[in-house]
Amino acid sequence: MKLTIQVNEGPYQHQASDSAYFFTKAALEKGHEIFRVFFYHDGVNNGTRLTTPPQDDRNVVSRWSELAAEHDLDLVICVAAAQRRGIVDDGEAERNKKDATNIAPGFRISGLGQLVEGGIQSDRLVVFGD
Amino acid sequence: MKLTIQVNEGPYQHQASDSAYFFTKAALEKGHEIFRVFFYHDGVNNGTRLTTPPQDDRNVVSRWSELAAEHDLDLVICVAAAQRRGIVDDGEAERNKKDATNIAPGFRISGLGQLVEGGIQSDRLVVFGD
Amino acid sequence: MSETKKFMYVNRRAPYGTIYAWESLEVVLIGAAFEQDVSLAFIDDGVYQLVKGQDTAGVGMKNFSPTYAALGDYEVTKIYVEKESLEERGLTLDDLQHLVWEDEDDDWAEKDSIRLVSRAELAEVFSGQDVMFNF
Amino acid sequence: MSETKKFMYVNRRAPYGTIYAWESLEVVLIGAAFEQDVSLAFIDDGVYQLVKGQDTAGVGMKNFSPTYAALGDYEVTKIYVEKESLEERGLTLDDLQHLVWEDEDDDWAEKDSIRLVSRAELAEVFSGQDVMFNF
Amino acid sequence: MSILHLVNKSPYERDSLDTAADYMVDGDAMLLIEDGVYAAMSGGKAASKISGMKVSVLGPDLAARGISEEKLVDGVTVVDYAGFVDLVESNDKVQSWL
Amino acid sequence: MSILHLVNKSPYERDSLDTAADYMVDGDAMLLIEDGVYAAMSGGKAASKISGMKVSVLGPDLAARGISEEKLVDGVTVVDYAGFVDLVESNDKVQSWL
Repeated sequence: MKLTIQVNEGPYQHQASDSAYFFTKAALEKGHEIFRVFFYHDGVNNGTRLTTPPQDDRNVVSRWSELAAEHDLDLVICVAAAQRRGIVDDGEAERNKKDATNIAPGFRISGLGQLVEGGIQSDRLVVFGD
Repeated sequence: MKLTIQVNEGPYQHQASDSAYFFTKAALEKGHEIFRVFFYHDGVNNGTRLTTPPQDDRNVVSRWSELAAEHDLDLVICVAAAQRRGIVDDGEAERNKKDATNIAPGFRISGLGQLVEGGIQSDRLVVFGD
Repeated sequence: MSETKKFMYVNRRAPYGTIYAWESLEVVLIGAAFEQDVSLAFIDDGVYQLVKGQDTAGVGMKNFSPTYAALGDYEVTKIYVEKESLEERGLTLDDLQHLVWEDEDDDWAEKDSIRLVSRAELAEVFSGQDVMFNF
Repeated sequence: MSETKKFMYVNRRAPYGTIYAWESLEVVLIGAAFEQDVSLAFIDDGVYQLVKGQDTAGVGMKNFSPTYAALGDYEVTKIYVEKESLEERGLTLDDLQHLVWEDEDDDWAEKDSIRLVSRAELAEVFSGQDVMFNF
Repeated sequence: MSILHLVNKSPYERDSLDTAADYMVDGDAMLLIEDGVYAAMSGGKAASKISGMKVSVLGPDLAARGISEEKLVDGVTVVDYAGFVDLVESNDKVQSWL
Repeated sequence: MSILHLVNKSPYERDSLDTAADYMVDGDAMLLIEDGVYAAMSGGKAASKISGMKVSVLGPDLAARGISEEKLVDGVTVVDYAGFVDLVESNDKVQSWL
């Protein structure tokens, strides 16, 4: 089956991103196709490379980056939600005159249409949040 | 009276930061002293200068920065919470080998002891969160 | 996969306390361009989103409630409001905005968008959907 | 202002679903260095924090529950657990960790840290506090 | 020493108002803010949870949600942010039921 | 078309389990994850809300919270993340009661 995953909360504060990660990993291991992982609301905060979690804790952000690299996942951060919360790539930095970027490897910023398309193109949409 | 304000949620997702801002402003207008505003949990995300909210919406981050400039407020971001969530100043960037910073003007990163000290030194602690 | 899907947006949160209501509406507006068969459901605290007379001047936030009245123009015409949730909160349809759409197949007659349904009826509507969006 | 204040940390959230429980504990540990008169209260879902036998291997998160047993070493010896919250959840003290501290004024005798109190009793304890920390 | 009990969540969504109400003792006060204000609407099932108690609501949060003051439970007082500050001052401490 | 109802919050803190349970119709299934798993503990007041329904719980979330499988309400099935994926596949769609 073809899946789109939606993540509504950032790393660490809520378990949502952890649950979504383990679900996505399990789906891949079973041979399912992940059409897209869409980060919405505070979920966009999963896409910052600036986190430094404690040594004895998991690294939520780099775990997503690594899973994306391994399985060629499409990790999409909602642009409107990202602008409100300060997740920036090169294009956004230029457009909004920001002096830094913080996006993590494997993530890209795009529009809400990517979520709607996920709903249309996938067999299932699974939403993780607060 | 002397007040310490604690903010537990980031900008936009929850009203907590808005409520804390208007409460702090009203306390200042009444002549009370704000000993400190302490940003904890996802509250640290109020301290990123990378946000670009829509033109027709308030700017939660710069509102805090401006209030701090006007009243010489001590806006403290918890370092442990900030590391988990990717809020970085020059010192943190150097210490954790990050290639960018995102802290907003008027905010500083420090330890949890600053919250405890707020509890000791202030007449009231008021907590805003989810 | 190219045929039209039935999209149901389920709204269960009050406005302003959290951003979910507003960012849900943003998906609905963007999604309208994709010409799917769209419905919205307001359950539990979600019914508060439609309460009329919202005035956000004092909290410094954008008042997005007028957007609901524009949904008809986006061809979003099926808005389910759950009766039990309204009643529990002491609300009636009169407390909510009057949402309408114009039916081009009926000489642009103005028709009500809101469908007041029981929990059991809405559960049946859910059964017939293809994709649930949750806010 | 230099005298000791009574600090009450109120914990109402379950562990792991959100980080509040763990980041609350981090404040308590740091705060111990300030030598205030510290108490912890576990109410509502907060009582789940103390349930024994937590094993987080399958969710990839750090198991912080052993830290509660170390609180005695930080001279945090007053841990209030609310009876009504336990009962509502079908829990008894036997389901929770056995938390103790050593009383240096009583030849280092090991004493229980957990005080099982009713909601009404805990409300009285709250009345006597100087500062409430809320998680 | 009196407590100002702060409730910011809808009584229909969360358990915080229930617990806060149980913890109110003589001399304490309660302030409803953000989505907490819904508890003060007469006609709602949650209204009974605060009847007879010393309860205030934050006016700007009421207005944002379209609740006119006539719809409030009898005895509930409306305050603005300045009144919120005064409540914090007139009670000895604040307990936020997050 | 069957729905998998996903509940991730404690039934003591939120209203989501109540609503999800009301929306279960014949053929639907429910999966409790994260803090939602507390609903499946026998002896708790919330246990009655799921009795007689087709309910699964996520094992890793149970273990994290120190709930042994003997403490579960009768008839509740324990699944791992792979089983979670299977539940998503075997139902026609997913409704997350956030």
